[in-house]
Amino acid sequence: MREFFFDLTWLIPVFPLLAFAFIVLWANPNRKLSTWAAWAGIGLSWLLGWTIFFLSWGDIHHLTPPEANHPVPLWALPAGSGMLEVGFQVDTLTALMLFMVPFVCLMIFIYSKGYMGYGTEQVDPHYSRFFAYISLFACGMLGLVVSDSLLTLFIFWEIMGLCSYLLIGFWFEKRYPDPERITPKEAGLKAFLTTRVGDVIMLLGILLLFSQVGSLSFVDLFSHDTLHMLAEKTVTLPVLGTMPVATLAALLLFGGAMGKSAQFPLHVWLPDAMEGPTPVSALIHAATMVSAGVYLVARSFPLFAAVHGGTQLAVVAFIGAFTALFASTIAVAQNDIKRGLAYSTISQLGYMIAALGVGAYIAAVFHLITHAFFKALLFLGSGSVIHGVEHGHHEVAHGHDDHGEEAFDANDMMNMGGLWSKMPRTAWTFLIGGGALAGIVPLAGFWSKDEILAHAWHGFQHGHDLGTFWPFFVWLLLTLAALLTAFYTARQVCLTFAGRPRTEAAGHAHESPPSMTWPLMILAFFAATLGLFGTPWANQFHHLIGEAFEATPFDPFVAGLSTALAVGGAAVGWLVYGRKPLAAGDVDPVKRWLGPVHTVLENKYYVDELYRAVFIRPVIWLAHVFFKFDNRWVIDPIVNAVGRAGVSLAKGMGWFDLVVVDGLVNLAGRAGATVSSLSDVVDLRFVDRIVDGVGDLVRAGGRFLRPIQTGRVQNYLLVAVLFTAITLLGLYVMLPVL
Amino acid sequence: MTYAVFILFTLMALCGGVLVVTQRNLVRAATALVLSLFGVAGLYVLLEAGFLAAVQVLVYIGAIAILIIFAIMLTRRMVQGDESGLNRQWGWALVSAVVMFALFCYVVVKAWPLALGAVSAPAVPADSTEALGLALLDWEQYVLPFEIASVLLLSAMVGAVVIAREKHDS
Amino acid sequence: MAELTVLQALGPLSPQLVLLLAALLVLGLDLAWGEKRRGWLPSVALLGLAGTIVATMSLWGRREVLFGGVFVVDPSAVFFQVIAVLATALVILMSIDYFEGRATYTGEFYSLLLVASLAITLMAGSTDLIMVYLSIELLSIVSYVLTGFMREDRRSNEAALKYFLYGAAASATMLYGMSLLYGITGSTNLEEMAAVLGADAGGSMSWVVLAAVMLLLVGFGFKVSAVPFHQWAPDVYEGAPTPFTAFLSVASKAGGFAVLLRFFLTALPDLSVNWVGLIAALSVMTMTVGNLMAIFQKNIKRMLAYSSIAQAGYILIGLVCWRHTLGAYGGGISGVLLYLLAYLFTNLGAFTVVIIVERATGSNEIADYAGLMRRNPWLAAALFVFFLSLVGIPPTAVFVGKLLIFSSAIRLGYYGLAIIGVVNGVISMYYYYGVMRQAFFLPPKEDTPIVASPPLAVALGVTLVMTLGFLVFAQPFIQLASWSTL
Amino acid sequence: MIPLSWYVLVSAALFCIGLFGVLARRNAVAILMAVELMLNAVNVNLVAFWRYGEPQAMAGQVFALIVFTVAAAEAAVGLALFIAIYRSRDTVAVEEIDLMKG
Repeated sequence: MREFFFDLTWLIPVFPLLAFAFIVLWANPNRKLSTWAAWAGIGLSWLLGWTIFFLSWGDIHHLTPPEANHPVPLWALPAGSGMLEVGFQVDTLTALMLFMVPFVCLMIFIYSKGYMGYGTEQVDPHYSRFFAYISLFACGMLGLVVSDSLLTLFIFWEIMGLCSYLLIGFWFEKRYPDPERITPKEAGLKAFLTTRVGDVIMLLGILLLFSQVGSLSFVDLFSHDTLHMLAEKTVTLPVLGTMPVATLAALLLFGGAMGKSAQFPLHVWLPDAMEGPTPVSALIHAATMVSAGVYLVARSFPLFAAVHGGTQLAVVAFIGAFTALFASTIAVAQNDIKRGLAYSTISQLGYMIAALGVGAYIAAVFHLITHAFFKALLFLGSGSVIHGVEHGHHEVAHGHDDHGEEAFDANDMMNMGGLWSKMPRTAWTFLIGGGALAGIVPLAGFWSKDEILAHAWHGFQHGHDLGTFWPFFVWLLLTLAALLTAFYTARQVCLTFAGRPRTEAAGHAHESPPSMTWPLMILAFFAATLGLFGTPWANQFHHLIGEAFEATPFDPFVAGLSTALAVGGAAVGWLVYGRKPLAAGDVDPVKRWLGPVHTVLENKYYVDELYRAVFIRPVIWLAHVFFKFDNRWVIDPIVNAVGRAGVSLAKGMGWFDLVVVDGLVNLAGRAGATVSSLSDVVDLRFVDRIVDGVGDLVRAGGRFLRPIQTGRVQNYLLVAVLFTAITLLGLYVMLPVL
Repeated sequence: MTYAVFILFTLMALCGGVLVVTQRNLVRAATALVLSLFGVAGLYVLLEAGFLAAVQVLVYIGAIAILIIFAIMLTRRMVQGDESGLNRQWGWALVSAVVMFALFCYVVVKAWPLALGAVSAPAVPADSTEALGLALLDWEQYVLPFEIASVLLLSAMVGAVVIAREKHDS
Repeated sequence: MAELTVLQALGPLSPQLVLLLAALLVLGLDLAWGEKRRGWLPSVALLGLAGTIVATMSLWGRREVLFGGVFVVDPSAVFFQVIAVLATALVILMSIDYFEGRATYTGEFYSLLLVASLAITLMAGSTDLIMVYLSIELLSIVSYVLTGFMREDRRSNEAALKYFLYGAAASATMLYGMSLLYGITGSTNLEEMAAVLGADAGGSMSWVVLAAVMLLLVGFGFKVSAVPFHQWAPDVYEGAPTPFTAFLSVASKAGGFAVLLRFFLTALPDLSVNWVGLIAALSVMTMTVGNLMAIFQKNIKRMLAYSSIAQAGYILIGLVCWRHTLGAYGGGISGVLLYLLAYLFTNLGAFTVVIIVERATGSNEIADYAGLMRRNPWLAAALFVFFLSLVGIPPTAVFVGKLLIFSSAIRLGYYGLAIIGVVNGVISMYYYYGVMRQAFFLPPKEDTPIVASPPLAVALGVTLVMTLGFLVFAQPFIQLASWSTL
Repeated sequence: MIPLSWYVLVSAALFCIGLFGVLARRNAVAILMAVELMLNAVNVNLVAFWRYGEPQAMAGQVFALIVFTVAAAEAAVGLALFIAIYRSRDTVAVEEIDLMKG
């Protein structure tokens, strides 16, 4: 019975894939059929996923890692004498992910029907396409969790990357009157490019592992002998020096995780990913995309832990803890409800990553699961709010001749307020989600977050592989972040729901349709209760994930402190925003108190701007230099040079003068102009620039070469002959040395 | 004596060659090509490859040179132009040809010394033409290239016809 | 006894014989049938190719030395035969409607295409300089003709002229290198050459060998379009009839690689210090220049030409890592083979889309891909998939090749090559994205839907399925490549 | 007998003359003639190496014969191409044939 279902695991990603294919091939014109196909696909995955989860729950010892992972090869790629097997496996981590991913996806899918306006006048023109894309997205994530090798994992990883591009840019025709504001199309591109940076690093890690081990299957990679070998063997790299292969590989893989899980400094794409439809944000933030990065680190945790006290874990701990605090400070100053949540996601992901860094494996996975539920809830809730306000705005606009259509931003919390009575179901579910995020006892987030803090504190108190500094560092930063988290959550809840409506649109908001509120209520139930499975006294998660990992003892100090901070933070939030809710036109009190600091936070520490100044601007500048150089100097170089070779020396001198001196003068002028224009970096747009800047440089390279392609075949031959002659000459000069 | 003959043929081949690449008038260039090919045929004789020399005279000079002259006639307006026969990059072409020649000389002299003394080589079998024929038909030698060469000629023929035939409009 | 020998020798040669017969048959039927039944000729040619595949199957995994060492049959030769035949079959499918109203003499086109395919199968098994030269020339001469096949088209015959002049000079240069090699080793057979060169302990021959290798590289580099011997390619690709451009970009290139691998790994393995660095340098130049130049192109055939040049650069990394074949985890040579196969499906697929669009719009300008999504979403999606594969995004076909090649580079410590390769992959996204932007985001110039004719649809389907499901469907070839110990 | 290197040097000279012609002549027919010079240079090499190597083994001569064949085929195709191009543009000056570039 159990074996039977386990052997069917590979079907889990296939169902949504079939739904995708079905919608694309047949159902596209029919919205109803598309909806049902997508629902059926993810629904079947959910049923099978939960079957497998509960079967493993019943007999967890059968699944203790790593020997009993039961990878089942579906096909193989023999390469030399090594094998690249492609298959699936079920172990406790997979089973746990199968509990969370398909269920949360299902909720989001159901919610999407209402959100995309099914059956209303405002139905999205690409309604069916949306369901096709999210099905493929779900397929990517589900495939990723059932993979038995890094190769398959990477394949699904990239499928997800692709879908994120398609989905974030789903409203690719959207333009804003404000040219500074990023459009969905640009946001999609930014997400794709930024995560791609991580992916390239990760690919190098995969290649490194493959070249060292000759296999990419988890069982082979994480076997005792392999890990030992990887930890013993060292590589020497320029700049970085000598390090064990395991460390290097782990760091490279972590590069991929940083991109996907939006860790500093690759976090910049995630807030802009809010440009996508809200269900997509929920998918990306909760169930799929960003979890993938944490999942990757959790999955390859044995590799990270292979070298005791190695740099890799310190890096992971630092990046995670720093990101957690960094993002939570930004979240305090965001007025866009979704952006606030986005920074909260980055921060929570930082928790998980930091937890993995200090070895709190169980706590990290636990937090991954609980976070998925309450963050999906919060996103869907915010979507419901936005949906409500937008509809209210439409009603108002109908009465008032469409004035100010463009200027109104339904995402801005300053345009909300007083929605508690208008949207009661959304409101109380959002409150539960917020409570879970803030870590209020006994909601889910409290237990998982507490476990992370307790583990770090324990490491500090009782010693750790990494010494005592890193655990303390992690504990301190995460505790501070917890305070901020509670504060900004309370701020959000109050700004959105408390008081009176600050705009007419908010005043006319209505509760969303049942297909949207039901998923909220179901998720709220889980967000409230899930933590009880991981209480320190009866830690079922520990039991499930594997008793191989050390349990974290309950620490009343940590629990007490974090509870106090959570309640305190929330209380402060309520005092500032809830006791006397803001009225229309009021300035955010925090903004008054913090002054310039608030501006910095509002602008996200100017990281985007920094990137522009440090990476983009120089690239553009170089490109300009290149262009200039090239225009003057290399047009038809060979032909020109040949032509010139015949003319007199005097003429040649004139030519030298013309080209070199003139070129230098121009170059200097250009450089001066560039430096002077460096001051207005801020007005340049990130995405345009990253594409155009890098592109310009690359194009300049191409342009440099292009005049050689004269269209005259004898020029081509001359190039070949000259190359041959020069190479031969060079080789003959060097040959006696060699 | 052999030296004198060698030098004669060499001069024929090289001077012919130089004329081929410098003569503006294509008909003269083609004539020079024939001269050069004769020189090369003479070198074959010196090298005791009589059959190849014969083939050179009959096939090469007979066929290729005629073919080329034929083409010149077809495109004859070129011949009367006033412009130079060389293109704009001839200077670089000269440089690279000279550099290549220098490189080759260096390599050749390093590998095969310029010894003027007693040079000997194994005797050529009396029936070398027959041996050549046998080699081309021998199952263990070059029958495959021989057959492929005929495929090549056939394809070239078909191709040339396809490309060069007058436009036939239906 | 004698007859038996003949049969024994002809057995392993049966794919070539079938191809030759098919070529002659098409030529003969073209003359015999006249205008009316000419439509059947592609089917005859395809039938011949099917026969060739059957004959090739019988050689699966065999190793034979034929004609006293002039020609061999071994897994890698068989692999290249498969590539040649598959490419030819797909190209025939792509050409069926292409020449309508563009050229007469289609019978000759198919016949000569089969001869080109024959030439590639010969290149794959040649182990004697004479055969190497002859088979390269057979391919070249047929290619000149096929490039200039649309005689009334100025671009077509300009392309043919350039191809011819470049090819003639390059092959004469290569031939000079071959003559030097023959002179220094006293043999034209690659194995015997390797023995002589291996015995040359003092390295006294290395001066000549180096010159010869460099000259040979001119010819081989011309065939695989490696920088700086690549410059003919964009012009020729642009001007040639599009189906034949597709053939040049995959099959002809594969043939070049067949010869390159055979020559370097059979004749020169012991001189590796001398040529590996050279190949690595060529590889870096080829990748980088190809990708940089592709960015500028406004004509999709030219863009694909440069992209194809860049791909040759990646493949050359595999040759650099040739030592990786023995006793290790995939890599080098099997990587090259699988890369070429993956590239075959991907690039022929891309060219199929190009042909479909060309037939509908009469243009190859990238600007005319605007709104392709609206005019035929299938085409746009397929092109997207092919481009993903060309970039090397999993799970598409070329990813497999890149994985094998780059991982062997890393294993052998060529970190620089691997990183340059990966970075180049990122650069290449830029110009593929340019086409995708047109296809998906810009409005179409006209609204008429684009329809693919049945043969083109078949070609598109096959290439699409193979590009997406390479890991699954290419299992037998993957197996074959892993046997290759070339 | 004449030393082998003399022949090889003559051949190298002939080859480089041909190379120059290929790179420098304007007229396509002239370029083809220069290519013929290069091929002849190769043949001089092949025959000389055959003579001074092992005259019993005919590899060099066979190779030379094959080169003849290929040269003939190449000339035929080349001239056909020239005629086609001349028809459409009235010129065979290679420099002027640069419709496609960049």
